[in-house]
Amino acid sequence: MTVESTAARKPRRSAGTKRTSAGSTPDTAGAGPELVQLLTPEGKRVKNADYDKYVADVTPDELRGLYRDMVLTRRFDAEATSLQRQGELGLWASLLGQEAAQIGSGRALRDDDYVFPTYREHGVAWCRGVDPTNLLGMFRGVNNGGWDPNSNNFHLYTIVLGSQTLHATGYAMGVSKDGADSAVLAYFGDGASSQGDVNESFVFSAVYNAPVVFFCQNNQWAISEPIEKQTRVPLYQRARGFGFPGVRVDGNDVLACLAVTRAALERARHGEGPTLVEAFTYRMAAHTTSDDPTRYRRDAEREEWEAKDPILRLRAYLENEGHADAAFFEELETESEALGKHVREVVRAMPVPEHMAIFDNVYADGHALVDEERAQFAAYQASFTGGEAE
Amino acid sequence: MTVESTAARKPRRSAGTKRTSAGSTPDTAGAGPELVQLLTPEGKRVKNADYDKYVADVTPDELRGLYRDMVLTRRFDAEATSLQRQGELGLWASLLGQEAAQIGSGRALRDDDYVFPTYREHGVAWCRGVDPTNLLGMFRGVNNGGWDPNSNNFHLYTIVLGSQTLHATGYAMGVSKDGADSAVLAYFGDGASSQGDVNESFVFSAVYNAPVVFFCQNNQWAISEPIEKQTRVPLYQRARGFGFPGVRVDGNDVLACLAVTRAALERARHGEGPTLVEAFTYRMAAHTTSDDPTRYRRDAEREEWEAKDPILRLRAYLENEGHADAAFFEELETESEALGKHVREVVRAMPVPEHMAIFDNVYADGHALVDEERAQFAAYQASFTGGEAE
Amino acid sequence: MAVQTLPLAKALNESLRKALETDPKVVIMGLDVGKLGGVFRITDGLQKDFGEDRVIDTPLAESGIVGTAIGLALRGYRPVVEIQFDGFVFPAYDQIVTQLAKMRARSLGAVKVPVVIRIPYGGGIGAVEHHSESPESLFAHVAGLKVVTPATPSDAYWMLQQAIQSDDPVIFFEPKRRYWDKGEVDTDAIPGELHKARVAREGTDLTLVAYGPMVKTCLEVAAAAAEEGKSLEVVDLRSISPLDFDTIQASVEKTRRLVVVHEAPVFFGSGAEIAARITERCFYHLEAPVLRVGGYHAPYPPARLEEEYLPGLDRVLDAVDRALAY
Amino acid sequence: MAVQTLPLAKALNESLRKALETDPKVVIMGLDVGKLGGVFRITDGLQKDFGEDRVIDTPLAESGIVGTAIGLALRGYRPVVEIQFDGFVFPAYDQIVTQLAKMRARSLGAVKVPVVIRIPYGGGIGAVEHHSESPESLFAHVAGLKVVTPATPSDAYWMLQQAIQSDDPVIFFEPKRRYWDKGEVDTDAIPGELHKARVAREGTDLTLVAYGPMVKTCLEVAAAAAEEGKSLEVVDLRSISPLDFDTIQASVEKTRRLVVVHEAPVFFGSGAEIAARITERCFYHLEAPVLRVGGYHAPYPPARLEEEYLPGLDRVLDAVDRALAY
Ligand SMILES: Cc1ncc(C[n+]2csc(CCOP(=O)(O)OP(=O)(O)O)c2C)c(N)n1
Ligand SMILES: Cc1ncc(C[n+]2csc(CCOP(=O)(O)OP(=O)(O)O)c2C)c(N)n1
Ligand SMILES: [Mg+2]
Ligand SMILES: [Mg+2]
Repeated sequence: MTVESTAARKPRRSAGTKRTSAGSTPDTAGAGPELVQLLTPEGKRVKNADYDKYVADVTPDELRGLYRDMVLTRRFDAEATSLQRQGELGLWASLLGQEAAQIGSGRALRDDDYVFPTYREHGVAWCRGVDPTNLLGMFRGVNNGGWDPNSNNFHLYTIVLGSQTLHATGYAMGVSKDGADSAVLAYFGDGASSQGDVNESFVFSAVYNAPVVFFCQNNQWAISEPIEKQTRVPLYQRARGFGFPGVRVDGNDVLACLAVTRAALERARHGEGPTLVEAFTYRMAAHTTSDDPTRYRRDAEREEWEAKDPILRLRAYLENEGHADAAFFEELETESEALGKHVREVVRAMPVPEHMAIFDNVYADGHALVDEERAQFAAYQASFTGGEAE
Repeated sequence: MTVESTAARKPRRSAGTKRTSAGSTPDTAGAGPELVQLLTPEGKRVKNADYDKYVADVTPDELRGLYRDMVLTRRFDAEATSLQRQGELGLWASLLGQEAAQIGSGRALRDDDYVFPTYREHGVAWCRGVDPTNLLGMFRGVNNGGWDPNSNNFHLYTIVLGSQTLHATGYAMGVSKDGADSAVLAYFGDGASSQGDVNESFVFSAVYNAPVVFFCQNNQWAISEPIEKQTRVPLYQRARGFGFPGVRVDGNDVLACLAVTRAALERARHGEGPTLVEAFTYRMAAHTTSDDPTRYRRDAEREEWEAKDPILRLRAYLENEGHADAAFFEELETESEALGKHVREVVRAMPVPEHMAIFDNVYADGHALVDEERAQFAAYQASFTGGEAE
Repeated sequence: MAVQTLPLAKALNESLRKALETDPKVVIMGLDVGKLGGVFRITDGLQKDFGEDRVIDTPLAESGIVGTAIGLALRGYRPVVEIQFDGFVFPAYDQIVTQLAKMRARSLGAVKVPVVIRIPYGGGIGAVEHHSESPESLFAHVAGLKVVTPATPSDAYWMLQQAIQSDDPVIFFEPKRRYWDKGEVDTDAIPGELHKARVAREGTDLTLVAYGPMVKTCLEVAAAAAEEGKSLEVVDLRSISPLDFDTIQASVEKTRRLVVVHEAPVFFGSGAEIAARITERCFYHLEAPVLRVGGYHAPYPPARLEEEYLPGLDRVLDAVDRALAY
Repeated sequence: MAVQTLPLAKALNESLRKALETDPKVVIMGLDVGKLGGVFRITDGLQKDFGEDRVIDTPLAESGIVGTAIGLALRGYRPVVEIQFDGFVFPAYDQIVTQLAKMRARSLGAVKVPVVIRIPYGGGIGAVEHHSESPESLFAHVAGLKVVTPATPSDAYWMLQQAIQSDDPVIFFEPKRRYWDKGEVDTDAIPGELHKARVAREGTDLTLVAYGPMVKTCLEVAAAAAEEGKSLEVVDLRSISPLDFDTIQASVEKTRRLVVVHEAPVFFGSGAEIAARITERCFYHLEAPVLRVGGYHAPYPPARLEEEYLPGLDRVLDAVDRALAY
């Protein structure tokens, strides 16, 4: 019996796939009925028989909290972008547009859960309580990851695409071995979904029934490559073939992201194994500050997505429901300004590490060659008058 | 909407999966209704609305041909195994039990199609017209692949598991570019299905809609590891999540393998892209002559599968239908003996390559270091009296 | 207009364009090589002019890129693969080492796999982790591969032509921090041999051997040393596998002192192979041991420390002084 | 019974057993390590005694094995990974080089990743392609990894204990053709340092440096040379990263001549690093250049040619004679 993909489209022989407009290829675009959505772009709450129960307990206070998280995250992100423009950072990877996906999933976590991010999960880091200025160290070039992953159960940013999904799976295998009921949340992008490592993590997590949730932010672009270069069916469907469920959620709907991630984490905790969540969203900014999206995508596409903005959507809901008043929004604006100021100040004061730091932490138990090179380096530096190097 | 795997089973938290008997885990064992079968183990022809048409043209003569292919392949294989026992080969990877999967798929090919095998496709090589004694070179240790892939459109054996699925995909992309209507057939095993490369080949072939058929011989074991260590759902289902069809065929039914592979190759030729065929079969022998399966699997399992023998099955059908008489079977026996004798003789006479062959074909355009080392080696060898090396 | 002044990046772009024009079997594959023109714009404009069938944006999987390139090569194509940054070649390492490098020998010469893998490499651009590495040793050790790296726009142009024309797999390392350096490129000149080193500056007191990004640094060192009355010869290797030991030997027989400079870590780096073999060849000529200047045995540091990690003028001069002091 | 005579393979098996007994965080992962006990039976009986939770048959994907081992290590486990054969480590190379090696430095020392990767390596067993390689250089060049290889059953036992106890990632190369060689193992003895070389035989005329499978070969060479009146010292390195240059230097200052022997290709091999550094350290002591004997710059040949490819008694003696002739 032949199993046809649920959304097969007429395939073509040519290697080239032309993308004319977002949403024009129905099978990878997100409009289908499979999309879990609890808040419409206009901020209307829609019922969902499967997922309402996962957010039934969310109080207005918590809703305002989610809103605050998204606003502050966006503010932090904007500040980082502008610090990059001012030369304070070498690079910045903006999360603009992905706040709901990150805050919704991040707020679904328990303290004892563990997160393996990519390089763009500033919102998740925020939810984990990682000091946002810590995220800037690697972008400023003063370190390659400036926090202790175990302080907040938030692993270091991983740049080699997909690698972290295997670490997450192994960590989750360890959680099982320990008999704990924590869960692990692994982030990756639509581009990274093509990597062997991501698919191997699906194999391992399924075979060991590991308590891991894979959270794919399909922001529809991998630098200049549209999602059609990675898959011809919706990504959430990938999971089924590995033997676990996949679900597509509106990645600009913070409530839906919270609900779907909670459900998946619960499955994991209860020994029901992995889930793949595909958060259908959009990268509103350039890939990084080094990127020039005008070379490969239309402004119109971005505009379409502006109408689906995750923050405006929740604001509309809060206002419609009378859950937030003007004072709330004003206070938040003040808090936001203060955060921006704080970030600027901390970054500008960030010390350049000692030169000798090159030799630190290469090994835990030491290494003769590192010791030798450290000594040579010290002697070399001392050979300059005043001890200053080239 | 959550997409449940079609055959989810109650997952367990523990990393250990106990395998008590073949067929006890309904979702990876092959008995389900999804299995394409045209000949029962007893040799009865069963109707199949989807696939009958692909073998409607098979004449009794061709059926006898398939039978002959399987018998001679098995004989060749047995001869190789015994040559290994006699010390003439360093190793042998037997295909015992997989004759139908290989002959059925191999005979579905056109001359201009191209095959990328693993290290066990002796039956496919036979179909391609590769001199079987050529297959023995690498197992005798006189070369690493002793045939010109382009003579028979049969690539070299590939040992690093899964690598060849990407070569096949790339080759198929080239076929598309050339505007040819050839197809490519890539073999791999149940174990190899876990490799990143195999999954990446699914990504690439889907995105480029490449004319490639993936033929997975699920012989249920990867050395000592049962299929449950690779997947918890049937392997053919993997394809769907990548956007192309998967089909499970009775790998011990040569007619079904022929039909299913023909259908898949036809899709490829017509620009409909890749297909994954999972041939559900069984590795009757040890993994290789170095392996000791008594350490990890029960004799009873093997016995169950003996009842499904691919050769006996076709023989029963031929006899039931009156398509073959005693003379046919006798002649085949004689031919079989002759093949065995030929293989023995050729192998024993296989020359050990010249020592200098070490330096041959490392590069197409030469390399100064290789030239230097070759010269040094020659001088060194010449330094011994009579020119004989250590 | 055969002679033009071009930045190294543009010379590569022109070279690719010429290859696409000349040989219909040449295809370019990689991440973002299409509309974006690659993150360094080396493939800028090529997809527009040659189409999506010849300049191919691939799924995001390096093993898949190289593996399918091998398949295309087996079908008769000449794929030129772009790896986005040095640190991202490793997912493809298995395909490169076990398949690409060995397939010709495995087939006893029956097949060829003319795949070029272009890798922007090296540091000095203030990048984040994995974007500044020099992994050439890890390819040079592997038989079946050729490893080259240009130092000038002219070499970039010609060496890439030759690499694409070669029937062997070539790992083509591009000195990314020199992409914007300009030089004259004569697209009609008859090129030298791909694997032959070049004496970039003549001298008598000591030989500096370098390649890729460090050639410029060594030329600056030689200029600085000249002011102090020291005459340094600078050899630009161009090729790391094979290494042109004859040219190095000829230089060292003249200067009697050798310092090898590269960005890659010294330990098990190119300098080790050069030191070992030149010491064997020139044992009675050398007045000093061959000294090596390169990266430390530590992960490439964060950008704000890279100037300390990379061989710079002073560190090379220090080694020169030490060698001369013997 | 602290002292036993064991084959090297069994010494490793006992060492793993002891590690599983001593530290509940030790887990063994790999292909066929369970019921089969691994293709070389190094894990024989361990799953039976310690269960499927501690001795884990994994899906067939090396990147997955190493990647999940890293995750387990981050959770506090000490995974000991078996790679089935040398040639199959490459799919895991990216995880090893970009993640395992760099994670501690990346975290500024906040995390440790104590993963041991056991790799049966080297030739001489008449195997098919990819089963006889010596890729140690490809790991030694990478900062953050330690690379060791025992030559005797006793070292196999102790070095594996120490590797598992180390908080650093260790690539543990096992000389597969010596698996069946027997030797005394004292499981109570106080072990030496993991990264300290051992003088396996004293001599005065020339130093042979070797490791893993070549130590036995060099001891045979020394015995043969002794009959000709030449006194060779044999140094067993044990560790390739770090390299114990002090022990080599001390030996060379005495013997004034050095030959390095390994199975791996000479080009960019360990011998290059040793030659370069020892020449620098012992420039005025050396009477001859450091000579290297190893594999050729060619893919590992088919089994019937491996005796010609591998350094054997005569080839090493030839190098010894050449070194002594200076
Ligand atoms: C193995 C690897 N190859 C290439 C890159 C370079 N690179 C960095 S981000 C990126 C695109 C990633 O796209 P996606 O996974 O969709 O994540 P997004 O950036 O959209 O969040 C690429 C190609 C990398 N980091 N790692
Ligand atoms: C990358 C890699 N890892 C390990 C091996 C060793 N090995 C050879 S065959 C085999 C089992 C393969 O199982 P499967 O894919 O099911 O094919 P089968 O042998 O059953 O035909 C293993 C582990 C290998 N050849 N390549
Ligand atoms: Mg993306
Ligand atoms: Mg199998």
